[in-house]
Amino acid sequence: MAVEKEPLLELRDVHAGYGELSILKGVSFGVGGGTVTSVIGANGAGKSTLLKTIFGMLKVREGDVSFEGRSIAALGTVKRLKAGIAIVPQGRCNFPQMTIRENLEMGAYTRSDDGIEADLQHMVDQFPILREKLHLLAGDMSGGQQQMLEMAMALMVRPRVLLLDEPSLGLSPMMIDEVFTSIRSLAEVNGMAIIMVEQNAVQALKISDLGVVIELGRVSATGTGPEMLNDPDIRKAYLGLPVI
Amino acid sequence: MDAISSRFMRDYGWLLILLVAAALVPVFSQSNYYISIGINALIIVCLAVSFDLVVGRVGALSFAQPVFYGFGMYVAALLAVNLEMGFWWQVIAAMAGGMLLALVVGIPSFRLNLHAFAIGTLGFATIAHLIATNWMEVTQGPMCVAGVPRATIPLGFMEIAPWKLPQQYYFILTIAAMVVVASVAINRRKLGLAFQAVRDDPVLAASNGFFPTSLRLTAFAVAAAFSAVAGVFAAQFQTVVCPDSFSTATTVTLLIVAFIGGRASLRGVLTASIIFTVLPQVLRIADEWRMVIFGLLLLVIVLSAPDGIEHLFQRVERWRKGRREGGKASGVSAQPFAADTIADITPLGAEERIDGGHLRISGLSKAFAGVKAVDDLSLEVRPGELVGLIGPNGSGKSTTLDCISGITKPDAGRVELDGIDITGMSSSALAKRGLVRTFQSTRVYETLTVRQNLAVALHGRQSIMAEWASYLSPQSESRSFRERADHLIETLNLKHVEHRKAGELSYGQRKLVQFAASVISPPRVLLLDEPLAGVNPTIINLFMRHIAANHGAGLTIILVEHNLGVVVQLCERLVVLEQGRKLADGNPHDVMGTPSVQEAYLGR
Amino acid sequence: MDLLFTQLLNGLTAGAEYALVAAGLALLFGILQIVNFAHGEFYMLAAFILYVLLAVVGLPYYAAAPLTVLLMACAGVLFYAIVISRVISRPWQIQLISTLALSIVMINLAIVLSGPTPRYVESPLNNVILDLGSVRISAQRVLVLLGTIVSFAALYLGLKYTRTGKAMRAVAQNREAAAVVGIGVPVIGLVTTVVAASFAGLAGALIAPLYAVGPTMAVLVNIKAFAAVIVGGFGNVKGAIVAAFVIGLLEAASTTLISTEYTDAIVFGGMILILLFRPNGLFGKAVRVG
Amino acid sequence: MVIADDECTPAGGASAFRNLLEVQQVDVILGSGCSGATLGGMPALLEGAEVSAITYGSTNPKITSAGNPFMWRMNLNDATIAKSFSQYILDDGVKSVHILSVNNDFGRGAADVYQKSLPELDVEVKGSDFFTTGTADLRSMMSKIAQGKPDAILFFGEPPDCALLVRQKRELNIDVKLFSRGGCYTDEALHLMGDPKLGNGLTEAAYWARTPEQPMVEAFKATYGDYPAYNAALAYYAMLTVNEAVKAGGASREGINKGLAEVDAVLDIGPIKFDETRQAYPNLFLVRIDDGESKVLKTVTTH
Repeated sequence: MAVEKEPLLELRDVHAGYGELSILKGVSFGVGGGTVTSVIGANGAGKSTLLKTIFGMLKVREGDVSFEGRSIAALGTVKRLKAGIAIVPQGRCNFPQMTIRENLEMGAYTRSDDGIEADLQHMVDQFPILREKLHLLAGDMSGGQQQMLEMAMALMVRPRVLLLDEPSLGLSPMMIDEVFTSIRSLAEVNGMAIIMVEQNAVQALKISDLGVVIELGRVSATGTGPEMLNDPDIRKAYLGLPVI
Repeated sequence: MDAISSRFMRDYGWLLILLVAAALVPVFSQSNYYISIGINALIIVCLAVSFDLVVGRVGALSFAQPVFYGFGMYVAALLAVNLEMGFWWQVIAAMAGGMLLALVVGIPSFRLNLHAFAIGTLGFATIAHLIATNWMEVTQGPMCVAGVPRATIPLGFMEIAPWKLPQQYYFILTIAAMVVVASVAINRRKLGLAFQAVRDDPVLAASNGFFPTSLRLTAFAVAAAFSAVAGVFAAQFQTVVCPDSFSTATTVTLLIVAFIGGRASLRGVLTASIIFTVLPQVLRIADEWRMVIFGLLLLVIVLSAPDGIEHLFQRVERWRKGRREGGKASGVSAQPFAADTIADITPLGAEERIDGGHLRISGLSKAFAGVKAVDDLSLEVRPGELVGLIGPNGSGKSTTLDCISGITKPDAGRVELDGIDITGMSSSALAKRGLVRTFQSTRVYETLTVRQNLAVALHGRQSIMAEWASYLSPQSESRSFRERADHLIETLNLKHVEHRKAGELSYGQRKLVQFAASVISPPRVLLLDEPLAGVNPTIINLFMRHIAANHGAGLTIILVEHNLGVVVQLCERLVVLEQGRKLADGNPHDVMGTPSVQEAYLGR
Repeated sequence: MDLLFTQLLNGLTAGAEYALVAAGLALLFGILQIVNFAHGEFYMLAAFILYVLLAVVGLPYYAAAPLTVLLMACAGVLFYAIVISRVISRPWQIQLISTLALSIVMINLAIVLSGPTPRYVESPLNNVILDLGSVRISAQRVLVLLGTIVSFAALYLGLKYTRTGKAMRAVAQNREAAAVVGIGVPVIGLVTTVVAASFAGLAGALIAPLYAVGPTMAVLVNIKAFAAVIVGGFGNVKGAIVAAFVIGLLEAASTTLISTEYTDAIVFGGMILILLFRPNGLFGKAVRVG
Repeated sequence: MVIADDECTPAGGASAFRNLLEVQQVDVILGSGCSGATLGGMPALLEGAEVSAITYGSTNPKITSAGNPFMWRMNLNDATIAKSFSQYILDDGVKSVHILSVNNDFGRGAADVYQKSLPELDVEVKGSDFFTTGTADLRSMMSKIAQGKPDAILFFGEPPDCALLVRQKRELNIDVKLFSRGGCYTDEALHLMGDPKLGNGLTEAAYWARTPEQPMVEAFKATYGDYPAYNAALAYYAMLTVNEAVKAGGASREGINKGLAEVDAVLDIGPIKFDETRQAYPNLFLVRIDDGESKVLKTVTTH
């Protein structure tokens, strides 16, 4: 779990929101390659907004987001994708009337190199459940399988930073274990920085290098996974666990 | 007394001012031209307000509104010319006939989904126009019914003879004012909330016990009656009725007025009605460029103020309020929440003991596109039982709930509630019988506040008689509702957002609202579809206490949930599904120990 | 028997015209979920462009027709820049009013600039009448039929196999997901608008010589095209073409067998019936609720 | 001179009339050309302005039968035309006709009259079909009509509809005589036929056609570069009629109305003298398309 000195992605005093609504009011933290970060907080604290802001779906109103040392606050989503930031948002985010194969190809939409087919094969190796259904429509698959597909689609751009919004939502326990295992290995093997928002905070923190607590649009605490899991205040307020 | 009158002025003051201003028009202008423009504007007001009732309030784009207007015109013209019938008969025939016609058009049209509804009503409008054009014997077709007399209006103690335009003007003004007041009244009563609920989410409304089609038909029929009455007056005013009197031009004006006004906004619609009837007349100075400029202005208005006139009003209001309060910003971010500070969770007045329903499912099957989602499933849930329904993704849990709650019709099998066959009953009817569900995809009424979400849910759950009897009562909260709502809102950490629109809330907060709405009125059977997914762990504890409390009060509950810790802790019985079939059924300990369950579900 | 064949052919050729007009509507509706009330006026504009190229500039028909399509593609760019780009993520009410306003402007501008009386456009194929034994048909109508089939085949293949076509389908199916994989929704909006306008151009170039060019030439055709788009399955391009032919045949059948005055009533009655039995249209997919 | 748009609807006619009367303060209204708009506007004349309106194109019989003392009609009514035209059709050797008509007050009104006047002369009416103006494709209707094998089609409709009829008749190779009302002989219709010779043999009964007896026609062409459309020509003669009325009664509103009752002039289109229903009876023009050109067969006096 070596953390690079220079963070891969860094947020400095980020403000963002919708219309007249201000959601993020100064969020700062940095993540390095090969690490998993869990963002936790109450419902409505601004966690999803944070991911959308990093991906560029929402404008940074104040502060700065930098990637590999350069500011990306002014870039649009397409440029950020090409730079290597991908997202799997909450809710269904695939093309229901296309086959799995087409969906994966669409995942690589911003790429024009000839490594796409190889990566596609690599994906189905990594997510074997997709292999047998390559020619079925995405909309006909179960929720968990679609969740896998969406993660695979995001990986098709070979991201350096992967943003996951509630990857375990609605999954059965077996699937959750599988998803968390893949997340950990993606970070370790591919050297990605993964930032995920999870309500299933205990399990998420167990595989995380860094935990970030968002409260009222600001970072109220950070720490390593184990630190978080043992912090009595966090256990009580966010994890729903008894205080040791 | 003072408080009441000041509230009245706040709510209706602007309407009164508008009414007085409108009443003064003929005093300042004796010109028949300007008065006739005023009459046209008032007729459009009547039509636009009724159009808004259908399009804005219940959210169904209807192209049939001019049909009812034309129907009213023809009824008045034909009754007056052929049968020499008096004014009140014309009004009664137009209203009754208009409502009947609305049912004839509405019953098939509302079976269509909302896009198709637009084309369906367009079809009916075309058919109506063709009948007016071609049924020569009655309507005289394109030859028009001419010479419609301006009727005298007997009021019992006196007769009014509005044969001159200013008198006509005041007459139509009275009608327009009545239509507007009726619309305001509907909006401020419980009926208005129910309309809004049906517009926001008909599926949720049905599962709350409303019959969305009946409500839509009600709005449609009331709007038809308004329009038909406007037609009676228009016939008297124009004295000639032709098939083209209710053609596309009327529809275009109505669309513009309703959408530029801002949906379901009375003041927006009124303002737009006046602007868009006066504007084409003002543009007469432009001669042949008139309609070009009209179109261009319209385009500029839409593109520069796309949120409509209502939005401008709101901005002005916010600006004024902001000046008063010195600009207090607000956010929706949630407070961290200490669950153990909540002392007591009671299900809706703890003294009540609920008589839980007895659910028996036998041989249930349902396939989508050839894939069996539920396959010959039989399951009995005894009164007061809390059953956990678990299984891998895609194993048919949600489909089973859909089949039980009347959202989907099963292909085969039978569902019984307390010995009565409820297979294929609508979710509205089932909700009335006390069978309530929540949705995995989380449904709330997005434009209603959290409290209103709860109030609507409570309203729909009453018996049909009580539901319809109380539609015209004000929206004020009853004491028993306030107690229950306060308790739920307090204990689900929703206090700080209780007056926010549900559409502004985060995913997890919506889950909480949805749950609160499902238990605001004690159900007998409660089906919970992944209520905990995406909910903060601290809230999960609360949720568990809520579920346990409801269970303790005697409810029959089926809980679909992936959070095994919760399920095992709460449920006395677990049912595991796989590929639409029952894999295991028994107490949690035994079920979790079954090797096949471990393999299929837990992956250990 | 003769009458049957004649009316069958009449129905088919009328259907082809509806289909050509419906194509652009279906594209904008299916991919961008925008109901374009001005689409009929685009067809009218194309017909006027053809008229100007033929009668004023003096080009031969075979040069003027493709040029019309090209110019309409440019008009599509303008349309996107002025209207569509501003309303693309607005509620449908705003989209509807903005295109309605554009339609009012275009019709009335045409009336002011060219007068309400229509004009004749000459195509050399107009006066070539093909005698097929029991039925006769003008070569221009055959061209319309062929143009419909070829352009629809091209559209279908383009949507199915090209990168841009796939991106268009992606935007149609899930706009948020499209943004997430890096499809520039504005670019796809532009492409879709241009293709839709080009189809209006093709419709104008092929159909106008059969009739006359005038400000209100599109009104009646457009209503039928709308019905076709809805009944075909809410923007499903394949469905729209089938529904357009159904409407054409239904009209011919009703004219022959039932009543000329009530033909439109029968057509719309039929549409309502179809929608009652297939609520998502002929080719629409049922969407699960729960 | 002021122009007001009547939108061709009753409501539009009413507001256009009131605008002219009260805002523009005109002394006489020429129009409307649309029956619906005329009917809608007529009541406004009774609201005290005492202004007269002269229509030269509205055919609806209710315009004169309403008894409105300010509403005058210069164009012939259908009954008068039908008397002469039906006789002409019979004399042309026609035993049966099928009526194909635009579905508006003009077409419906005309069809109504000929459905009575032709059988009186023992000409069989095999059927009547009505189409919406602007319907592009008349082939289905014509295919059906051809099946009944009438000697002639009697067509009521505007020039563009007529041009389509002629072109599609050729496309379907339907060989029947054509008689028409509504503008088949106009330059507009001939132009829209593409090849004007397609119209050869068609006979139309018209309110107005170009004849050498009308010096206005050539003068108009010299000024504007084109021959006048028939409604423009009729508006010109309506203007002359107003002039006659002013001479008789003076230039005031009241004077024009009184003067119109006294007009007894012979204009280039025939005598203008209003009867007690305020209807005038100018000449009827029978026009035939011959070798791609409209030629006036004869002008018929009607009163």
